[in-house]
Amino acid sequence: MRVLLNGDEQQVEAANLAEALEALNYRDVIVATALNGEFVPHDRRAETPIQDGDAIEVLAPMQGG
Amino acid sequence: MRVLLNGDEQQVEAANLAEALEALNYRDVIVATALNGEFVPHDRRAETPIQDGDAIEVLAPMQGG
Amino acid sequence: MRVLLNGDEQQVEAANLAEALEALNYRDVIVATALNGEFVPHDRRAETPIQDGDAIEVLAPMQGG
Amino acid sequence: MRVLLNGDEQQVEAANLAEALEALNYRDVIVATALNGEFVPHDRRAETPIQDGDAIEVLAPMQGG
Amino acid sequence: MTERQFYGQSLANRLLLGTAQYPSPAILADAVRRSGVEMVTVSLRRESGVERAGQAFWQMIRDLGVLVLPNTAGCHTVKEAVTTAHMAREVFGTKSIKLEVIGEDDTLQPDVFGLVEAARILTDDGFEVWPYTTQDLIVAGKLLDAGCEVLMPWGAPIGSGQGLNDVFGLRAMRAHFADVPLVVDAGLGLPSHAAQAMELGYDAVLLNTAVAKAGDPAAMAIAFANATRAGQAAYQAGPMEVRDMAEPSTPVMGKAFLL
Amino acid sequence: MTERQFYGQSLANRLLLGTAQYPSPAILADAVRRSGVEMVTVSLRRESGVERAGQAFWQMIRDLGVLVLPNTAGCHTVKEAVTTAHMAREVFGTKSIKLEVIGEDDTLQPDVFGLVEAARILTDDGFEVWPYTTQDLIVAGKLLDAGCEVLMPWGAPIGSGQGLNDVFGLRAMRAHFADVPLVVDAGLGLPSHAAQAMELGYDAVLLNTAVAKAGDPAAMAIAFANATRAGQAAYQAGPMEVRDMAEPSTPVMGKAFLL
Amino acid sequence: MTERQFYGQSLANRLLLGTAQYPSPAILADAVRRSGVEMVTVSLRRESGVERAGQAFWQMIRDLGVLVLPNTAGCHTVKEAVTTAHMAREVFGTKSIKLEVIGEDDTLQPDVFGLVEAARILTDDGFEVWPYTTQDLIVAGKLLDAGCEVLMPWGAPIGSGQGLNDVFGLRAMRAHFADVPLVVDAGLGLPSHAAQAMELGYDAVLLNTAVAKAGDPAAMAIAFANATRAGQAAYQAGPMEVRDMAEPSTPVMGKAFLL
Amino acid sequence: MTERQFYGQSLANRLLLGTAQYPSPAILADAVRRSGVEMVTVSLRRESGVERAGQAFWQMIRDLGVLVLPNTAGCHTVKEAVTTAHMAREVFGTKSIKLEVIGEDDTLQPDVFGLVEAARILTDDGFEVWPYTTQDLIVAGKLLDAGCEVLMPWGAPIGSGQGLNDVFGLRAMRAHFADVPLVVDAGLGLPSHAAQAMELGYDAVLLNTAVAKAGDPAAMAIAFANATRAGQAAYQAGPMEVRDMAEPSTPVMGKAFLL
Repeated sequence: MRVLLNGDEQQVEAANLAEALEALNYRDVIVATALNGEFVPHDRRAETPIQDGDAIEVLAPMQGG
Repeated sequence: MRVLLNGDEQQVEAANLAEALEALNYRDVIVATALNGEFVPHDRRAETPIQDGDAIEVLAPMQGG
Repeated sequence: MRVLLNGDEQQVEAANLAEALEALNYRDVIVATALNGEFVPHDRRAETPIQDGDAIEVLAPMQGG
Repeated sequence: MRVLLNGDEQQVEAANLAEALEALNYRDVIVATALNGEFVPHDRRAETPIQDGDAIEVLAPMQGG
Repeated sequence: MTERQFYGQSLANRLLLGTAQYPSPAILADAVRRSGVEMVTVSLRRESGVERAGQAFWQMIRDLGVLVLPNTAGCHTVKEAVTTAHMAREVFGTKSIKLEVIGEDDTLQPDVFGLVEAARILTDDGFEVWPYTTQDLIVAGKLLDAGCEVLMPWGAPIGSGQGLNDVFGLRAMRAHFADVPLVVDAGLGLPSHAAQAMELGYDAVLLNTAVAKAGDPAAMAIAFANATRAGQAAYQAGPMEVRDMAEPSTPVMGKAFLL
Repeated sequence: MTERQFYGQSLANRLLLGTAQYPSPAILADAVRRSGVEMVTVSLRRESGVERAGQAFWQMIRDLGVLVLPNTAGCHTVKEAVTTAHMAREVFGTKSIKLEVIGEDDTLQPDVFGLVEAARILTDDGFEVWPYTTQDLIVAGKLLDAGCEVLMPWGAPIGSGQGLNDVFGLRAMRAHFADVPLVVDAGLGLPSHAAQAMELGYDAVLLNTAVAKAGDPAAMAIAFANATRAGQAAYQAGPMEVRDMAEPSTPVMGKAFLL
Repeated sequence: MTERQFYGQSLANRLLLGTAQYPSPAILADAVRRSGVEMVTVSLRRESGVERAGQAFWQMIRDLGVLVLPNTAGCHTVKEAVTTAHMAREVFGTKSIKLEVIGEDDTLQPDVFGLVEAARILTDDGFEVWPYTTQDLIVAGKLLDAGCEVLMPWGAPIGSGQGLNDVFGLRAMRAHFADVPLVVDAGLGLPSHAAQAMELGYDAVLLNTAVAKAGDPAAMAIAFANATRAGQAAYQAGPMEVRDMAEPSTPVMGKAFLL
Repeated sequence: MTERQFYGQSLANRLLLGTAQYPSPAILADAVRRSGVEMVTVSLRRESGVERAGQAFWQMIRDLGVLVLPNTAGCHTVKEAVTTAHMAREVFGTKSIKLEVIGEDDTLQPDVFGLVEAARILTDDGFEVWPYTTQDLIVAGKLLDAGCEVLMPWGAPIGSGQGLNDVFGLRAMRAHFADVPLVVDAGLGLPSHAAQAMELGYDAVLLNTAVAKAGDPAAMAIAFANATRAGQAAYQAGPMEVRDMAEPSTPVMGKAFLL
């Protein structure tokens, strides 16, 4: 199915957010995730189903002032 | 009955705010009135009953910055 | 003879400063004069001889701050 | 004779500034001296005669900004 | 530049004056008349049926023939301010209200939360609100959204006479709301402060203490009026560019050689 | 307070104006007339027998019917300045001279050594010297000893428009020479600067570029005249005392209880 | 004076440093290490599964062994800020959050309405909120009511380097909240600005651009750390009283008579 | 940049400290030692053969192992200053002299005429003159012509603690004499003033009262030393450019979309 990953359209086959991250190259990466604008804690990714058209934000630490 | 007129206790016999003002020396005075913290327009004073313990504010133009 | 008029070389035939001004187009002009850096008052121009190489400054009113 | 020592009248018997300092309690003191407003270097005190009415300034290091 | 309107009202004289703290009513009247002030602020206070002090004051103000801008001075809550505004509208017969919702007594700065709420209530109710506010651009935006057509940021704490404490903030506000009538209200102490505010592009200044507490209030009122006019004219005339270094005003060209 | 005299001359309008750098002579004339300026500065420059530019300028100035204050602008030595002063006295028919002895070209600040020397020579020779100087109190004292009856400290570098760069120095000078006519000369850019100078107790301001280089010189001249008058009036009227904290202008007493 | 705590945390070094805009990560690390900074701000941005830029950055920060204060930079709404705070808490493993709710993009000043609302939500949710706010005392009061134990008023617009634009406001805030840890956040450009903030009694300063954009960031970081320490020490040591006039430091008594 | 020399002398610590007005000699010694000051100013006063106060003071100073800069404080004439300088050279065994020729007692500003004359006499006589002067560029030029290799313009009146009263003048002086060691002498009240002076490119600061009259002089001395170092480092590190508007420090790129 198609998802919006950090603003870009991506094709991914996954039942939940955890699988999606796996499939989208985020294995072993320290990130925080949001699904359609709602924060999804790390331990809830596996139980968070995703569907076609979902917007996924994957954020990591970055420079800040 | 006793009313609180501009913060001071006063004795007055009146059925409504208009009569009270009359009785309290405010005939022909340009003032705005409030009863228990609520504004009472000029043309509603006659229909505004007052009772023992009411707080009446009678305000007039004054210097201001 | 050659004089330096306001910084420019000029040819002029004159025995004194008054004649020189006359010859140099300054008739009826309100100006102050200096000869070789020294102020020459109006009424002393006629008695002030000039010679070849003299520097004549002819100044007039101008904008100033 | 009488001298003015740092502004105060003093009685002292001495032929020169060196003796005067000796007599006035300045033995072994690090000071600079002036006689009647003129600086007298250390090595010239002995050859500097003093006379009645002289003003002697004896200065030492002090706090300064 | 099309002339600025304050709720549809033109003001030739951009000095707005408070009416409090003068040595006498006569001196106040004199100050207003001789400075040509067109709008003054007034307030409401408790009236005694016996002394009736307010009646004489009000008659004096009406005789001046100026516009009146009632304030809600001293109100610390939305309810107080709104009720006071209603009472003022009836007594003074004007929709105009200088809205003050005071949040703190050492600086007398506005409670911007209460201010925005009260502004909304009053504009919905047909008032023309002149809000006493800060240089906060977001608050300003909310006041405009609420329907205010004039904004009055403070220059410094009321009655302090310090002048313009945050020139950057005032400049940013002017730049950000180019089309909104802006009045510097409170804190001015000297005519140069008023001129400076107008030179920044502000449309008017409102003050009281600096005039009322001057040795000669009428003379000071005239001085403020002149300075306000001067600052306004300078802004419109287009000031020179400031330079880091000197530049001769008298032309160097043609200078004599006199050595 | 007895009215201040400048070499025995009264000046109702305390704005002194330079005549250089205007877009046109007509605009200069307009600025002088409409601002009511009573004294202007002028200079001497080389005149061509053919063009005779100076003659027309001088006629125009005379038609304005104002007092003229010739300057020694651009002079870097005592001799230059003194000679220029003598030539100016003859041409302009006045003993008044604005004495400039420039010491440095980036700031155009005076050479205070040459200034004092030239001032002495010229006052001894019957001139009424208006020295362009700094805030230096010792230099000021020597200028007074030399016979100057007016002092003109700079506000900022000539033509910079920066305003009053050393308020402390100006304040100290005013306090130190209470009886001497003091004019802030040069560096002003906005009417608020002129008002501030007068509020400090200065007796006049002299400027040129800020008016000549304004978008609308005549309007700016009027603005400076008004601001100067405002600052002067404020100083005489007696300003309020500045306060650290706020103080309600509207009386708190008698405020309604509306909660 | 008992030592100030920031949410129970002591900070010997009162310079807090941002981590953005440095020429390189190595220079950032060098600046942090050599200045002895104990707390740095960080943010969250989109991570690519391929480049994984964030991972390296995060490792570098952890190696520095400093406290991290994640921000909600760029958030314009309460929801954005709150969601970002939650994501930051998970990733950075800290309850601390520098709360920014930006209200306007030219000045990057906070939306004080959204700020207070977000602060309430986050403190209720267990966060330790460091709010980026203005000098508004009423807003400050609401932030404290919401549970904030630190306040961070701006000095000037973020990244402007202007210094302290409203000294009066900062002074009033310090006086009004004597017991609250106050941090001047944003707008500082020079070490003297940091010293001045601390001399006013502020407890810390937070900056980024002034160090990151300096020619030599590490040297500038050390300079800011020293200036911050100097200002703090001066405030505690008790400064002299400012005088209007001069007073000889060298004693006059005992001066020689040498005329 | 090659390191600045003061008459061939390097100074790692650019804070020069006066020795007067301390609560006690012990506190003075503590302040000098703990701040790492390398040069202190001293003076000459009348010594009593009985009390011999000066001897103890001088022993204490020598024990500090710092450079001494004797002053001519309080001298109002060239003769006084020159004689005092000679006496100081003998007693302190140094060619260095801080030359003060006071011209006015309210501001304690230098008599620039006497200053230049005395400087010429003393440099001709082999002294290394550190002249206490103003921001006057022409005076500065004459002092350099006289042989001075260091200039010490005032920041504000001695002992006033006002800071830098004429930043423009100081900036112009720095720009004009890029190769001359410049020391801001007198008038500083807070470490931020010292930092600001060094950020302007000055090479050192000299002060006394701000430290001696602080609640804790030693702590204040350290604070000034740190601030001076910070300002110097900032000047060398190259400060950011000041901006009119805000610029996000945290990158906007990569910001999450969380609405």
